[in-house]
Amino acid sequence: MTRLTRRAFHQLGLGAALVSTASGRAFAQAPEIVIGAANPMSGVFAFAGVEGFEGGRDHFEFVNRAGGVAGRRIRYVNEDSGYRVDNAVAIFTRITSQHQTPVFFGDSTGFQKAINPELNRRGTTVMGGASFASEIDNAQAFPNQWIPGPNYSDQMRVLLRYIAAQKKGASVVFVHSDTEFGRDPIAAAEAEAKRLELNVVEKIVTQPGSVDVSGDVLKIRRRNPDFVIFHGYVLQPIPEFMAQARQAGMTSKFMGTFYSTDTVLMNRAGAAADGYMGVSCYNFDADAKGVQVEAIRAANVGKTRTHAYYQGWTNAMLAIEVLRRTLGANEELNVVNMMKHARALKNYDTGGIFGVPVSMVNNSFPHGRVYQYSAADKMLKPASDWITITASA
Amino acid sequence: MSPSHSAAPVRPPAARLDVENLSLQFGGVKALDGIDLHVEPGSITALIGPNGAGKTSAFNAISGFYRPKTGTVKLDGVDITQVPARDRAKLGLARTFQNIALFRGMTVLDNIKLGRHAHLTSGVFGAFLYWGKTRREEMELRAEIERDVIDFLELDHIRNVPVAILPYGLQKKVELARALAMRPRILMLDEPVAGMNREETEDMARAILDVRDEWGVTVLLVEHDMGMVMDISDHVCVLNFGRRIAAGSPTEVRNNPDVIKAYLGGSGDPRKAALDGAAMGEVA
Amino acid sequence: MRVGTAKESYAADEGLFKTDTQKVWFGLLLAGLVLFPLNGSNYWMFLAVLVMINVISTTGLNILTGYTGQVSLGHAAFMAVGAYTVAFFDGRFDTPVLLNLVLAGAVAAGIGYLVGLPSLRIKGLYLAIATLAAAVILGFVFLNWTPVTGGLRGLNVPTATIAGIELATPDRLYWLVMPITVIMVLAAKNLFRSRVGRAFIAIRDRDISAEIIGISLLKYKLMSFAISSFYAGVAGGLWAYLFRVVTPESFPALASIFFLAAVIVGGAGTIVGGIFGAVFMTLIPEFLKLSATALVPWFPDASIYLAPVRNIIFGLLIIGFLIFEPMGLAEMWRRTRRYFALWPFRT
Amino acid sequence: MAVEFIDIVETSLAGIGTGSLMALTGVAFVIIYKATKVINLAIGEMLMIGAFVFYGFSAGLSLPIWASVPLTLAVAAVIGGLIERTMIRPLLKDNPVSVFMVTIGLTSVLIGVVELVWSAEPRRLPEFLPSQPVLFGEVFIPSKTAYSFVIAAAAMAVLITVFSFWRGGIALRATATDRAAASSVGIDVPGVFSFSWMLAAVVAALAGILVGSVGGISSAMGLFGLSVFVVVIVGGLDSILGALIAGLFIGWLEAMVGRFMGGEFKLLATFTILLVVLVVRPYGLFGTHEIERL
Repeated sequence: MTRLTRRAFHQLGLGAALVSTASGRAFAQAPEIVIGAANPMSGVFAFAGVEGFEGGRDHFEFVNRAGGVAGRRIRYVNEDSGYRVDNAVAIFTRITSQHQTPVFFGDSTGFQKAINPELNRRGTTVMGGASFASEIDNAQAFPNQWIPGPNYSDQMRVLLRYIAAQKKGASVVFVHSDTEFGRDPIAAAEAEAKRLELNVVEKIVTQPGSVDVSGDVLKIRRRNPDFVIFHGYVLQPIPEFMAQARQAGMTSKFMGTFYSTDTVLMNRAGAAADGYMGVSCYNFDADAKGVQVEAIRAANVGKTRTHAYYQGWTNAMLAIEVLRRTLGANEELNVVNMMKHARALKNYDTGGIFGVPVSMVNNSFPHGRVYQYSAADKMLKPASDWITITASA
Repeated sequence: MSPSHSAAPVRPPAARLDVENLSLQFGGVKALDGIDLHVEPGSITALIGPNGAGKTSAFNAISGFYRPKTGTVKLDGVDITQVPARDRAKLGLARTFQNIALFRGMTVLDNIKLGRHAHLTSGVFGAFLYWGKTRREEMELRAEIERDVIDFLELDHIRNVPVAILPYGLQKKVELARALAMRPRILMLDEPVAGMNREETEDMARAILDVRDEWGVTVLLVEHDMGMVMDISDHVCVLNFGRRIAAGSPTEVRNNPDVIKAYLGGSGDPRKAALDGAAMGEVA
Repeated sequence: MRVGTAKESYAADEGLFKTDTQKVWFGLLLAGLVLFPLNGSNYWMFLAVLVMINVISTTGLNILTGYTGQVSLGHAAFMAVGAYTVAFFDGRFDTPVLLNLVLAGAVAAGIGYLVGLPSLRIKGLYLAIATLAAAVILGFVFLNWTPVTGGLRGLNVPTATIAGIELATPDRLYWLVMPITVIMVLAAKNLFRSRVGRAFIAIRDRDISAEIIGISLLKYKLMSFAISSFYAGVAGGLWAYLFRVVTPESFPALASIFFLAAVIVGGAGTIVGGIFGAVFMTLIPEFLKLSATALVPWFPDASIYLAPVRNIIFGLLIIGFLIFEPMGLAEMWRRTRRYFALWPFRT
Repeated sequence: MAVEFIDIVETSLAGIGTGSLMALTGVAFVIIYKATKVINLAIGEMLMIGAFVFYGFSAGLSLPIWASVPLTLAVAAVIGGLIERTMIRPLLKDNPVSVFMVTIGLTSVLIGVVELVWSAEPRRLPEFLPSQPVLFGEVFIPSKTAYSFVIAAAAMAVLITVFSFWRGGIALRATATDRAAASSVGIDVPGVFSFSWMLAAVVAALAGILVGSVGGISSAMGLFGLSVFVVVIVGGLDSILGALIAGLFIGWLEAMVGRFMGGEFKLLATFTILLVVLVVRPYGLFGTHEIERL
């Protein structure tokens, strides 16, 4: 094979980099920093993938407008993973074989697990991801990844602590899907409920793709628990579940974790979603102050942005912070140096994105607050203070 | 193509077939009602009768595809009534089908090779490697088939042609070739010349005689072409409505009034000359 | 020119390659496979490894569906069995790579054999639905047999290590996967030169007359199931070494349809068809991605429509080939070859 | 925990409600199989596209229900006819495996079309069924379950009447029994093929509207078809009565398993039943046992 064909190969690959931020080479002298991403721009998670991509993109534009990191501009190279592991691995391999990629954003638990050995072996790329899987929140097994918020177990803990504060010995039902995602925090949540002396009266597992909730509604109708927590859904059965539960005369409060709480999807569900509560680490408060939230508002005049957008933004912000600290210390961009600075994020001021200064524990930021959806105002309103999960007793 | 050509392959001796009191029933319909049939070793025996007389049913019962209600099938005196169809192949019982039952996706050569399947022994691991015993076995098989079957039936110009594109007459011949590859001791042919023209019929008749003479095989056939049956058979057995109505030499059968009646629908006019002529079966 | 080929011996006529031209082509192919890594792109090596894994698996399904005529809707589940087997043995006992791959094939073959058992009583499309049921049940086992399969979290797979060399990247793994692929494809080709392979085709073409000429339907159907699953198992094992993690969601039901599509599009019942199909179906999404990129200037949302368009194209390929070219790409290839073999004497 | 009798009654009724939708979809499958001998793996996706077309009319174009439903059924009939003419008819003379695989390709195409037009996001259909629950004394039945059961039952009553008395239905049954004979008495056999696919698409679309109104719609709702396969295999591929009884049974079984064992066991239970039926009684409870011919 000659050099020519080799170049042709590279060009083919180069052309495949789907969306990148406006380059504007003329201004930058120092080499660009490439940040790669595999986001699900299609498929069931597209609603989150597109928002997540745009959150990252907007943040990098914000950074580039301010002159980049240590004088280097950011180039964001993203491709559609379709929420499939093999696609995402292919994208990772392609982007990292074409560019030096110190940071890469993963799209799913499956991909982030699959690529983990490769990250550790390369030692050149750290990963921020869309997955909040409790398993990834482990600094030994996943030394080169971070979670831009609390893991699913901690999200459940936030909800349960809120419940415990509302009503002593409240009865709770967990409803989760029969997927890796759905089963993730259930054991931890049961333990936490026990510790808080809450009463988990039923756990309901639904099949993936299952659409008939009437049987499950029956199952909990007679118990009429104080709270029902959903986890592992992309909204689908939740509004229907709530509607049928109301018809059945239940008075329970309904709650959910990250992907089960999405303003845009809630708006689509309308009245059926009214009163639904969800946990989030991000600050949706309209008058929140801080450089970052103000930048988000400036970039999105007249638009409602979702969790996933904030998540993409936060991942980008963490990436920039880590790059800035590493380059500032005049250190090479490798995983050891970058993760050292990531783990040094203590009482870190997120510019208003997280309500209070946060610290990285293991790979995540175990903190959040409960919001309640108001169908009348079409927005999530804070229902609790910020709750930080410290190592439980 | 094959370098040496031996005319008369060494074969196991022709078999004797005895069918006694064979009955077969589908639902309430009696397809066969206690028929007897004796096929002498090395003979050509024909099973004839009007449509629906039960000829093919008898064939299917003898080859093991149908389980008879009563009766026995004996090969060289050994009762094989309970032997499953696929194991009868190994005992030397080979047959062709009324509606050609070749493997349409394969070449003529592969179809013929399949006839020998039950006699080969190589297993799946040998097959993957195609080395040693498997290779040897396949080579011997190829040489034998070339010598004994392909040359014998003059099929060498079409050996690598997919059977699906062959004309009808040739397909029938390939089916005969596949049955021969089974090294039969008794060969059962279900309407070997149906739908053939005069020339093809004669060709097939000659092939059947050659098979009997050179291979020393017993032949049992079902056929409507009366001319051909009368020409080549040693023994004829006539069925009607699932019962045997006559048996004997072609001449005896031809003059049997019951047979004439069966064929001519009992019109009372003994036009026995008609039985000498061409296809009779379609009359009934 | 290969208008007529006169053979010296039957051995030559029964050969794996019947003409010198074929031998030359095969030599060139091997040379290409050996030289391919020189392109130097890790991404292309990744794709090459993925393509070859799919070639093995598709060849396996082709043996069952294309040659034996038994439709399986659970092929991906057997790949999963192989992947789990590798993950289990390598992770738990640190057994050698090649042994793990053989075990992956063997365990999958054993389960394939069991799944084939209903073929004693049911056939054709009923059997296809039974394989679907088997895949559902296997999925349940993967999810719930936690001590062995790691439950919903799945298993991590250690790096494949042969003679102290870690095959951690696609360009190294290539040297494990490529020879295995060549060997398994040639073995499949051999299979159909022998009595076992002929029996499979006989069952596909006319199962009742196969029985009459002495072929045990049950035995050979089960054998076909086992062989097909063996191929899937080995492919799944290699997949595990490539992706290094196996979870219950690694092999969704859709993957079984992918392999079925590869068999149909490539050409059911020909070895070269399985290869064409696997290569074609694996590269189509890549091609679509490139096309979408090209469209971005005019149509900025092109990427969002990629997945649905990919689904539609997969489906239309299956339907279109079945209607217009049921023998698949292999037949198109054969026609092209014929055309050039006779060129310039066109027929 | 103790299992209360009323629990069993409520769960059974809810299960039968879902089962009626499986039965209805099963009938759509059987209609196609009877007329054309095609095992239609895409029945779940035909149901899905019906539901999405309905969504398009009722939510997208904001048409009232009384207009959306007939329009949806009409569009479904066109889709069914198109599928038959373009994909099924050219292969009917080939072996059944090819046609079966075409329907596999069809699943992929239909999912792609839905995701292309409506994206993969789950959606809800506008509320059109009465929302007050049905109570029999203590026994509570969710309103949608109750009303969809009533609608499904009415639809099946109409279908059975059609099959028994209307000319078209009789032609379909005749074709199912013997194509050549049907043709010789002047029945337009290709017409019957088209008609059967159109009718099945209409029935599936109706089932889709009901299934979607109960649990929302998404491009993954074709998975409902998996349970429907089990229904038709258990009932017998060519038996409408079989689809009815097996539909109610499988619906009931899934509800009971989901209630008393957990949702993760639902598919396992149904597919185990499927395997048992396949091995013990391959032609289903009411299916015709086809005699093997040489």
